[in-house]
Amino acid sequence: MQELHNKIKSILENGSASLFIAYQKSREGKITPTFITKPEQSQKAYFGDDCKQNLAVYIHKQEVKNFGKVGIFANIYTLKSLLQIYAENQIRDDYLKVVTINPNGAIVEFANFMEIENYVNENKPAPNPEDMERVEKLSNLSREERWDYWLNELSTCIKCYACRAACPMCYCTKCTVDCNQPQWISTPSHSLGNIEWHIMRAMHLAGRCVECNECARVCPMDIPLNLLTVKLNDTANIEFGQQAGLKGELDYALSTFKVDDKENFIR
Amino acid sequence: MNYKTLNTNKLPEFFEKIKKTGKTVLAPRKKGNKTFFATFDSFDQINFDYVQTALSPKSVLFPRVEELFTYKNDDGTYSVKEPELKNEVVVFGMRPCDGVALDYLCDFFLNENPDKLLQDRKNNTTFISLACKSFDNDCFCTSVGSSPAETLGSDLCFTDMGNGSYYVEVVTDKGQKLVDAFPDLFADTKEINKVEQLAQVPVRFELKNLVPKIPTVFETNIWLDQSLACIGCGACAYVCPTCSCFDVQDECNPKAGTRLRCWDSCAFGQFTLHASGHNPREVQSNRWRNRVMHKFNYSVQNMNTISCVGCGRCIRVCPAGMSIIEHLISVEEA
Amino acid sequence: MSNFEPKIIAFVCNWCTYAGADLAGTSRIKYAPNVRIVRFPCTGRIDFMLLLKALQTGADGIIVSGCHPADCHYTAGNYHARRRWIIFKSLLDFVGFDTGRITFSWVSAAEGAKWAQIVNETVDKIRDLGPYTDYSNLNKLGVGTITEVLNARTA
Amino acid sequence: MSRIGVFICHCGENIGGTVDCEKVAETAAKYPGVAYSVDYKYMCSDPGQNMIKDAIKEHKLTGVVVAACSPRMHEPTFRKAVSEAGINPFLCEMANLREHCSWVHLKDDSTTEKAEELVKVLVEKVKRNQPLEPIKVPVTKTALVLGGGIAGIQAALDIANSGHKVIMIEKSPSIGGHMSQLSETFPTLDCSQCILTPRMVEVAQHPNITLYTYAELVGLDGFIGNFQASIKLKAKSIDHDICNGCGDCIAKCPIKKIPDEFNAGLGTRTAVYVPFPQAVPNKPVIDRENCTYFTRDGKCGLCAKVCTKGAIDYSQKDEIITIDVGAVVVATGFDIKGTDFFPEYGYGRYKDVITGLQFERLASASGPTLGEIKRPSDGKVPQNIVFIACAGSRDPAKGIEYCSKICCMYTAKHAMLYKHKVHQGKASVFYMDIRAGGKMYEEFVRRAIEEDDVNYIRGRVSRIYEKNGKLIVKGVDTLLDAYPVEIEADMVVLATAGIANEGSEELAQSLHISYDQHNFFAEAHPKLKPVETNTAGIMLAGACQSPKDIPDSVSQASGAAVKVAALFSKDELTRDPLIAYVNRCGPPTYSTCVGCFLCVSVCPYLAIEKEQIKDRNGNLIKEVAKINPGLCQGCGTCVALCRSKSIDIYGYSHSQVFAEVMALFNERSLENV
Repeated sequence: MQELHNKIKSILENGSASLFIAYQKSREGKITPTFITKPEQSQKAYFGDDCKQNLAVYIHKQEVKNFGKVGIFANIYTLKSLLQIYAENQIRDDYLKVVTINPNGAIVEFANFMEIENYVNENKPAPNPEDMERVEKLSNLSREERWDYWLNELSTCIKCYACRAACPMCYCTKCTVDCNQPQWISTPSHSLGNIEWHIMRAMHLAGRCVECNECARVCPMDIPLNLLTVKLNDTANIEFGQQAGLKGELDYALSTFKVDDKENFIR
Repeated sequence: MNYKTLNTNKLPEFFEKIKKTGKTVLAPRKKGNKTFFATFDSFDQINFDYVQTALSPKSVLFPRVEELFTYKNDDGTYSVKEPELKNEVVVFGMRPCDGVALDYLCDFFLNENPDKLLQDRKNNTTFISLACKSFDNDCFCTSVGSSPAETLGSDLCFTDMGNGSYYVEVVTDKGQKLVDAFPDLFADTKEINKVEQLAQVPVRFELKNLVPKIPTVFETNIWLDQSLACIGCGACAYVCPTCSCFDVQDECNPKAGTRLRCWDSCAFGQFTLHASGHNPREVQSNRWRNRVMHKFNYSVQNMNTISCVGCGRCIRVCPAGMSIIEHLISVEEA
Repeated sequence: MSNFEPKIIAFVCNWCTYAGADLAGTSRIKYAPNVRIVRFPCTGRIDFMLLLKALQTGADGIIVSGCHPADCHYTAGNYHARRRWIIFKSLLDFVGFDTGRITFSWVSAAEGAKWAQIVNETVDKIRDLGPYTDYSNLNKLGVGTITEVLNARTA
Repeated sequence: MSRIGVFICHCGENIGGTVDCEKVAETAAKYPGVAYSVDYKYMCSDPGQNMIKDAIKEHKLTGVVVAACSPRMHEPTFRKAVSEAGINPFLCEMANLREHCSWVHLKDDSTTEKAEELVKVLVEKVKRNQPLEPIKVPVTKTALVLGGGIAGIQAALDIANSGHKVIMIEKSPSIGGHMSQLSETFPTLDCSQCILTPRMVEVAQHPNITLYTYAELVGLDGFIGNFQASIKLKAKSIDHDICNGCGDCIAKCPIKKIPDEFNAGLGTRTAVYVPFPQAVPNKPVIDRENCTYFTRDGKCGLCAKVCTKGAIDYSQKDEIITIDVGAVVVATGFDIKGTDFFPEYGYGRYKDVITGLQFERLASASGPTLGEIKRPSDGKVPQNIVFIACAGSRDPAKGIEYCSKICCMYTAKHAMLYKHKVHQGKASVFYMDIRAGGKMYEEFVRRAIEEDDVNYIRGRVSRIYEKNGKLIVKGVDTLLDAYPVEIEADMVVLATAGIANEGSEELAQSLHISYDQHNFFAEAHPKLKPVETNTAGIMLAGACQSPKDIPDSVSQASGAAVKVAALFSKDELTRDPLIAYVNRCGPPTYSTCVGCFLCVSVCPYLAIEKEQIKDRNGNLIKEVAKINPGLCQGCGTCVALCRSKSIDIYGYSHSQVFAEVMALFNERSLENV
């Protein structure tokens, strides 16, 4: 931890960032993000396996951008997210200082996204077996059972859009749900509006989701939203061999094609 | 106020009898790890093991989506239909803090220009609170002038006395009517000191210091410091029992349409966004300041009360772990 | 149910399937009148949300049809569409939509007979399946209700 | 509020016989926004069109739906009619009641009901139509011709002769291409250079043609009518303005052992060289890769010493020039597989196994043997020669599954030329099929077989190996029941496959044109657009598209030239405005585009660019997508991909297609609201 504190301190001192985003732990043991602007606050930073929140989401925030150069402490999913949003032209290389702790407990500071790409590919997290099992279990149900399952799960959705807000890949200036000419998505949180929203969200994340599971973690109604994106990521991987968050150059299943893509469902 | 007792094992019978009169009973039910107010088929579906429900009973009076009216176009002839709300409802198991919130909410919607739908729902609904025996780190009702013993806003307040009976405070006429409908279930009693049966929620900040302090820090950086973590979702507002902002949506096709009232949240980037593209609350810290100012200043100015009841829901759901308690303490200390 | 006539919406590209349907017309090939064609420049233009909207307004079946691979007027729109449908279909299946009600096809400008056959087969199939109300009924659920829906028919 | 006019055409009995047109018109009159609705026998007739025009004026219509035949039939007719009545032509839509309804269904209520719904859909669409103007793009009337072979020469001359400027670039020091290397041409056996060189000179002297030899295209930006070509002029090391082409430098150059490209490696050349005596321009260049002045730090310098004009300039540098052009003709030609491609024929180890192109040089009067057929190894005249057709071609196992098209003919020619020069010699040809489609082609092959006594053996050669100074050619004769054939040959000529040039993939990418799996450039349509590419304004000529003989190359070049001339016949291009665009709005958002640029790679036309939005002080506010209206063809793939709906498309806009879909079937959803 001391090494991390020193690293943050030196980054803030040498001017490579004027804000450093990291985790902190409260006395009650609650993990929250912390925004360090002064070198002497560096000891606030904490890191452990309990640091789940995907801090990459803050990179899009205007008030964070206002700080200019920003440093960020990234867990592996945050790294994947940063790589993906870098590929999607949302980050300037020279405006971000990224730091992580490798599996041996050593601090790693990345000079550029090429290094992040190499690191992420060497330390690629395995798919969450629990999620894969749930997806598998749902897939094995009858169609009607799946429909009932999702209808029931989505019935408590209050459209707070925490799933959207917490996702580093949801950074649109204006979300489709906010388009009202025409009104693509029914905005009320009734059954139709909820299912439309979640289908659209999943479609927009297919092949882009880094599987950090933030959407499910932040859902105040505990809806397992990540299963939708995990399922589509799985489809993108199986059908097109594409995985998000592993490349600094754009690699997106839906913006490219192969002449011999699957076609057995087309008459 | 009248006081009654109800044998705890008579509760199922109480609900069955209410249902027989044609009323709908909503009680706490578990879905996953969360507890919701919902209808139930059998008593054992009811969950009694919860500190707080995921959503407040606000949604019974002010649903997250409600129809204001529908219209039809029959070849150029338009007809409008307003909803008729006749369904009578009994809500069981809300916490006393939620009662305080309902009182505020009704004050907000029914003073001056009463909202007909909300008025109808209020008239048709009886709220039974169940006083808290437990609390968690996020509960702070005692800091905002309330407590687990509060009865304001409840029609009936139940306290489990730990002796096989509920102590029932009959707070309103509506509550009285419900009790009177089943005289064989309820026994008369005198006022009892229930406090030692209840959760002892610690006081975290001094409201009387805080309220005058808040407007003085309006122009400071404190809001940015507090809200840098905010990711701009609407969870806090949607779980809040007093948040009353809404948005009106029309859903229509050339032949028919419906006008809906939906919850809105001050945390959204589109909140108060003008058609011109200008937003007076341009960044998240402005919106966060508005939220806190609304709860602890504007509603004091406009309605002579703060509009936070200390239920702690916003803290529990915040994806970024923001705590209104900590933020209010930091304002108090500023 | 015996009087049930399926409502089918067809999303077709302008250059192949629309022209193929024209050819079915000029060839006077008869097919079921249940289908309504909406014209798009290319299958690449077809937004997946439109399929949902069609089900919402009460379509019992959907046909999505464009140029055969390598025939796209715009060279690649159909290839992009194909990928989009693979993903979208996977999602709809996972959520429990009846994706058997969506027919994807390639119908060229020369395949008037194939167009008629696709329509007829789709109509027959949907007629057997009956009206699709799972999704269009959602319009009603939830609005104005005062409780959370807890069916507890969970997996 | 919309005031839509609906015009239902009976098309005689074609629609009226099946659909109750009167009822459709009555129903349509009740749709919200419909101000006028009428049915008529023939809407496309003069009275029908006048009816529409009158109604537009009388009822102040803001949009028109003509429910009649397919829009592919009469959309232009009705759009013209409405514009004559003073409203924008794009405010007229057609409902297809004939091809899509009356002709394919029986006379029935359900057919009329369908007709009503088709009209309803189009009414909802046309309410949301926007007035549009055709896109006008100015045209730069200069053509860029890439490649100075016969195809490029023909295209350049045709364009130049129709009065337009041409820039021709050629990567080697002289134009002429493969044709200049050929000895005689089939089926007439006229001398290749004799017919080609006058054309080469014409190019050099044509006032409308600017020729850059020793030059390469490094990039092409822009779009039809408005390309910007970046061209690298490689340093020739000789000032061609001063050089008089005397050749003294060549004579003195000590580096004489460089394999000669023009002679397909059969001869040698010097480091300062003119590729061949008839080269255009006929002035040398210095090959810096082989000249010791460049490879050994300024050693030598002999040429500079002998040049009386002082034209040698070792300090010359490669230069990049940018030229505005309106159209491009790609005529970069082809290459052939070398003998080293064939393991069974010795991987190019046997000197006397040569390619057809090498044989051309041997047979050519200007070649290394001055036209005598002498074998490379020892200069002896081969007495027994074997030609192998389809060497590489039509061989899916080797990955060249196509037919190289020209080999049958030139192999017959080679055999014939050999027999004409070595009367007593024996010539055999191994072939799979003889493909001699073409004027006088079949007769030519028959002449080789019958008059010149060339031994045609139908079968493939399995192996060639050397034995006692002979090349043993082992094959089979499939016409003799796969009877093994073994020939002791003195020389073997492989008709190796014609293949795409090295680097053609990169060239296609820099031109933004498609190419096939063999890296030949792809035409826009295999039948109806054989000279266009799918990038408007770029044409193909000659063997860069697929192997071709001279007449085919020349025909295609003239075709390409006509396409260019037609393009240049107007000062402006007009195009249908049904194209995509990225939204723009006021500050502080400027555009809802968030600049993820996922759309860039879905665009088949590379029409999506990045645009920087800056404040008055030049500080970057945001980077957003911008669609180049000159390039966009309106497929709308980007529109459906854009997550935030920041891209829309005229004619098939979000609000239009959404309204069309929502207009259908909503009776059922009515019950639900």
